[in-house]
Amino acid sequence: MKQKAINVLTIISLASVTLVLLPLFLENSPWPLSARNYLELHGVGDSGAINLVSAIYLGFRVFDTLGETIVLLTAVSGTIGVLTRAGAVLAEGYDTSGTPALTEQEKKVIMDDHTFTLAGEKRRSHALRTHLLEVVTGVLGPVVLLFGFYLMLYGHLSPGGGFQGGVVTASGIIFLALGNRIGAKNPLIRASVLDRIEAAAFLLLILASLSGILMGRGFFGNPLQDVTAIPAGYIILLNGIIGLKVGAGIGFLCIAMVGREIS
Amino acid sequence: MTIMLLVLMLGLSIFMLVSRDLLFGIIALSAVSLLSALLFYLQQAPDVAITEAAVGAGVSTVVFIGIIRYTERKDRDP
Amino acid sequence: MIERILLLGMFLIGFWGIVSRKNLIKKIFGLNIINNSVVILFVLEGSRAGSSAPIMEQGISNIVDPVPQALMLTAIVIGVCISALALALAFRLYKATGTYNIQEIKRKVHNGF
Amino acid sequence: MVFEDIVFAPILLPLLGAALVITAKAFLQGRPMKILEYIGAFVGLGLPWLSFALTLPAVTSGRVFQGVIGNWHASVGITYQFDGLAWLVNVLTYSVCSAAWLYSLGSGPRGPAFTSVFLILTASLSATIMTSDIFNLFVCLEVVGISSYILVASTDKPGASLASFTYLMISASAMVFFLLGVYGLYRVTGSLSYQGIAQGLKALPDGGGMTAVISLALIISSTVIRVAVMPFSGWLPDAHALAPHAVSAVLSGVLIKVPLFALSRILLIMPVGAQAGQLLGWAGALTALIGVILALSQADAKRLLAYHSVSQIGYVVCAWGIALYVGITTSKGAALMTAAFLHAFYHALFKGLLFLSVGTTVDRAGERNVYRLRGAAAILRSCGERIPVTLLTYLAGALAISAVPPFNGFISKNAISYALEGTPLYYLLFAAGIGTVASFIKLSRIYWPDRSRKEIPVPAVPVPLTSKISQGGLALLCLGGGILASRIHSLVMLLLSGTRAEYLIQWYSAGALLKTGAVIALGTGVYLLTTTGIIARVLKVIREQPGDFRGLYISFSIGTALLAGWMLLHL
Repeated sequence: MKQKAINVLTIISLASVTLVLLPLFLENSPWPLSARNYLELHGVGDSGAINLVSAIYLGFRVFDTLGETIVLLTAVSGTIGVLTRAGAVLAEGYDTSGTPALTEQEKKVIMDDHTFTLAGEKRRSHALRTHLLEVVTGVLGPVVLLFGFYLMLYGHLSPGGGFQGGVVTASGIIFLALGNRIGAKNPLIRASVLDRIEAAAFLLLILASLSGILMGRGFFGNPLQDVTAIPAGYIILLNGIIGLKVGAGIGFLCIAMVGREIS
Repeated sequence: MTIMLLVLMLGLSIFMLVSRDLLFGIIALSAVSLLSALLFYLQQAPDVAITEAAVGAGVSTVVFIGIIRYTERKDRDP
Repeated sequence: MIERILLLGMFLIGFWGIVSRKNLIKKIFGLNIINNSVVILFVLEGSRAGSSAPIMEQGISNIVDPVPQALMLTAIVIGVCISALALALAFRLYKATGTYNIQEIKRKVHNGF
Repeated sequence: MVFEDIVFAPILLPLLGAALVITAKAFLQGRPMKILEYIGAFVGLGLPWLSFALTLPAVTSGRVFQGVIGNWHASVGITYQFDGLAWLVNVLTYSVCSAAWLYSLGSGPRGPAFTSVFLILTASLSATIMTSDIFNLFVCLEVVGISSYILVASTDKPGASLASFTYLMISASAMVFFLLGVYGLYRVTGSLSYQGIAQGLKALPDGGGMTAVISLALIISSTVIRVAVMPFSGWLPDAHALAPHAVSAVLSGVLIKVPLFALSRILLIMPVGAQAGQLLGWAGALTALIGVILALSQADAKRLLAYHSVSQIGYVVCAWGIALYVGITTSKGAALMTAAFLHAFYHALFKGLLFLSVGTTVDRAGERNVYRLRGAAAILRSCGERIPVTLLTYLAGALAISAVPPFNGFISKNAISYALEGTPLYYLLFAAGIGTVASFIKLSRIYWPDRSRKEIPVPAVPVPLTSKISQGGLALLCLGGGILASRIHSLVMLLLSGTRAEYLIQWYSAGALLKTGAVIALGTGVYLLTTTGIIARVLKVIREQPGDFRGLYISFSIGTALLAGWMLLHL
């Protein structure tokens, strides 16, 4: 009986959502062109970026992007924190929440000596994992990293940008981690290194946004206007910083997630 | 073309929610992401396509799989 | 027209999933679906304005509206971050209670106090 | 350096502080890390006060700092606006957040991870009130959201995780609706700034028609879910009750109010915003009454306080909504808006104080049940409180929320009822006031001496100094808010509406005092009634109503549909 009443309520709520959203989804007026026309004429001139999406993302509406990177940063640290407290699926060394369960000495040892690894005998018997994967990902990793950096630095000219480049870099890092054998020590897949890159990039991002104020050009104003001949200089700079931050953050998150159970 | 892709995505979405196996759901989710990346590419939005492919199909799949790997795959409820 | 009806359908399915599926992971699927459908709607409609991608190389004109695309980049990323956090919380609840069923979790948590 | 850029200090300094803290966490260990963490917290929570002092003369003279972030063209850039409202809300945010962070040093969640998320929350709250771009508002609300989910879940209790999950799901889905609202408004007007949207809608022949109104309704309802007015408030009690105490103080004190005032920027200039305000005002008044009844039925001390947050935010929303309805430029509207902000501010102070002091108490006692815990004052004494700071500060908070002079709650509640005199809303709020008194008598009983028990079985954990300082500071602010009522009231009115107060309320008049006496007497009567058998049983039934996850969504969708229907009716 109770089950039935609840289902009726579910139907009512779905119906009311439909009623509210139907006119919105069916709206058929012509798309407003004011912003597009402005950007088509002045977008490149104002920002220096040929890719207008990049121009908006890191120029006209860069404050949104700052918010977005903060969401990412908070989500990564929060996710790791929550998982750690839950008894952890995290790879060793990925416990960076504020309440260290390990002593400082132990932590130091872990941070220094252990890198993430899934190789060999430590894996579960049913893990879908072959040597083919190891070899291919290990070779592919650096190539993907390179592609990530390309996307980052050419974001103002072609599709891509700091964020996309960062995510691709992160997948490169994951490839490196998957291809990692026991004993191999690639600094890029160490928790402490990724953590530091992310922290430093975040600090740089905040400083970059502040620099406009210090130069008298306003919040997120372009401080490089008179310094460099490349009009998109500031966008390239931001792309690089955001790419590093996103790459390190997402790489950190993913490696922590696919790590092995400590318990 | 657009309509075909959307119908496919709709079907996958339904499958995602009714399938008993969460892993299949995750695969369906990443397929939806890939299809929408294709859609964005066709709709002259290459930047969004790259992001959707990298973030939606890549990162979120890894995160989902990372979570259910240590819990359970089956949805026990009808 | 048909596209938008399909997107509305997708949105409603996602909403139904959040509301009436009991499994936490499926609720998160639902959240992803509704987010996806809105992102697709925004980009799809925004690209009606023109016919070429908003990358102003030589000779390009009549571009699509780049603003929705830039906005949706942000929305996609935020969506993924939120679902990662939601998954972490779901994992923690699973570790505490041994189930993904929201009603059982509620009961166990309630009795735990 | 340009002087105008100082308005970004409340956003940028906490972010800089958070960046410092994160860097400290990544690069340093042990003592240097702690030092850098404190420096970061000082940069984030201390230095912005300087900017408030520097901008005060400008905003009191009616100056509005506005422009486009990065000096881009206004049609695509993000516009911002720093005026009296933003100044006031920032002061509200920073006073509670500073006190709560200080408290967390002693007993809350500690460590650089917590501090950085806390600073990011503070920064995003100030960005929320300063932005005047609808998509930027979306991003700001998401940052506020994600940091608050993490803060709620930052204890070891599984209940907190469930509360955080529920809160996350409902508000993340609401944000998808928000995004749809952004889509609708952009689709109709081609603009994202509030001003641009309002002008675009005016230029259209039918004012944007159904699409615009529905989009607006979606934006309102998904913002209001953060504010927790009645149909949308189901997530709040769990989240606020189970979070760590310092986080509860911030959530209840600040987080549920900032989106409301950010929303008023939108509603003031949109076509049917006034009517939406009217509906929300009514919902607020009902919330005030129902919330207090639910509070009266609770057994858990912090949950009782959480329901009081629902109830008190009802007061604020009621005054706020009616102010929007009559128009903020009219004298009645200005008075109501002032009263709404004043109550929001004062509620932030005393509710923050109550969460902190009750939190200290229940931690020491090891018992949260209001019916079982007795003799908390003795327990606190055994924990080394020679001067009963916690008890006194609790009393200050309880008297303030019950509107007893000379504490600040008396002033703000009187300001609201003065402005609403003669409307049916007045009586709803009057009834809610009685319930508040009754439920605080109930809560205060935890401090009453317990004759039956001589020994205190709990280990005596001393109350940290930082807790005492933050509680004491908030209590002094509560008292100061009551004593300096006229001055603060006229300052708030000047900042919000640009007018000097046209009338002077006799705060401590015989009538007001008499009314307070009547409320207290009636409240005591109601409390005595609730201890009788049948009503106690009714309350028990109310208390044990299970909260349902899907109920949240059902009330959200139905509430949104009602709001949209109401707004369409007045198009």
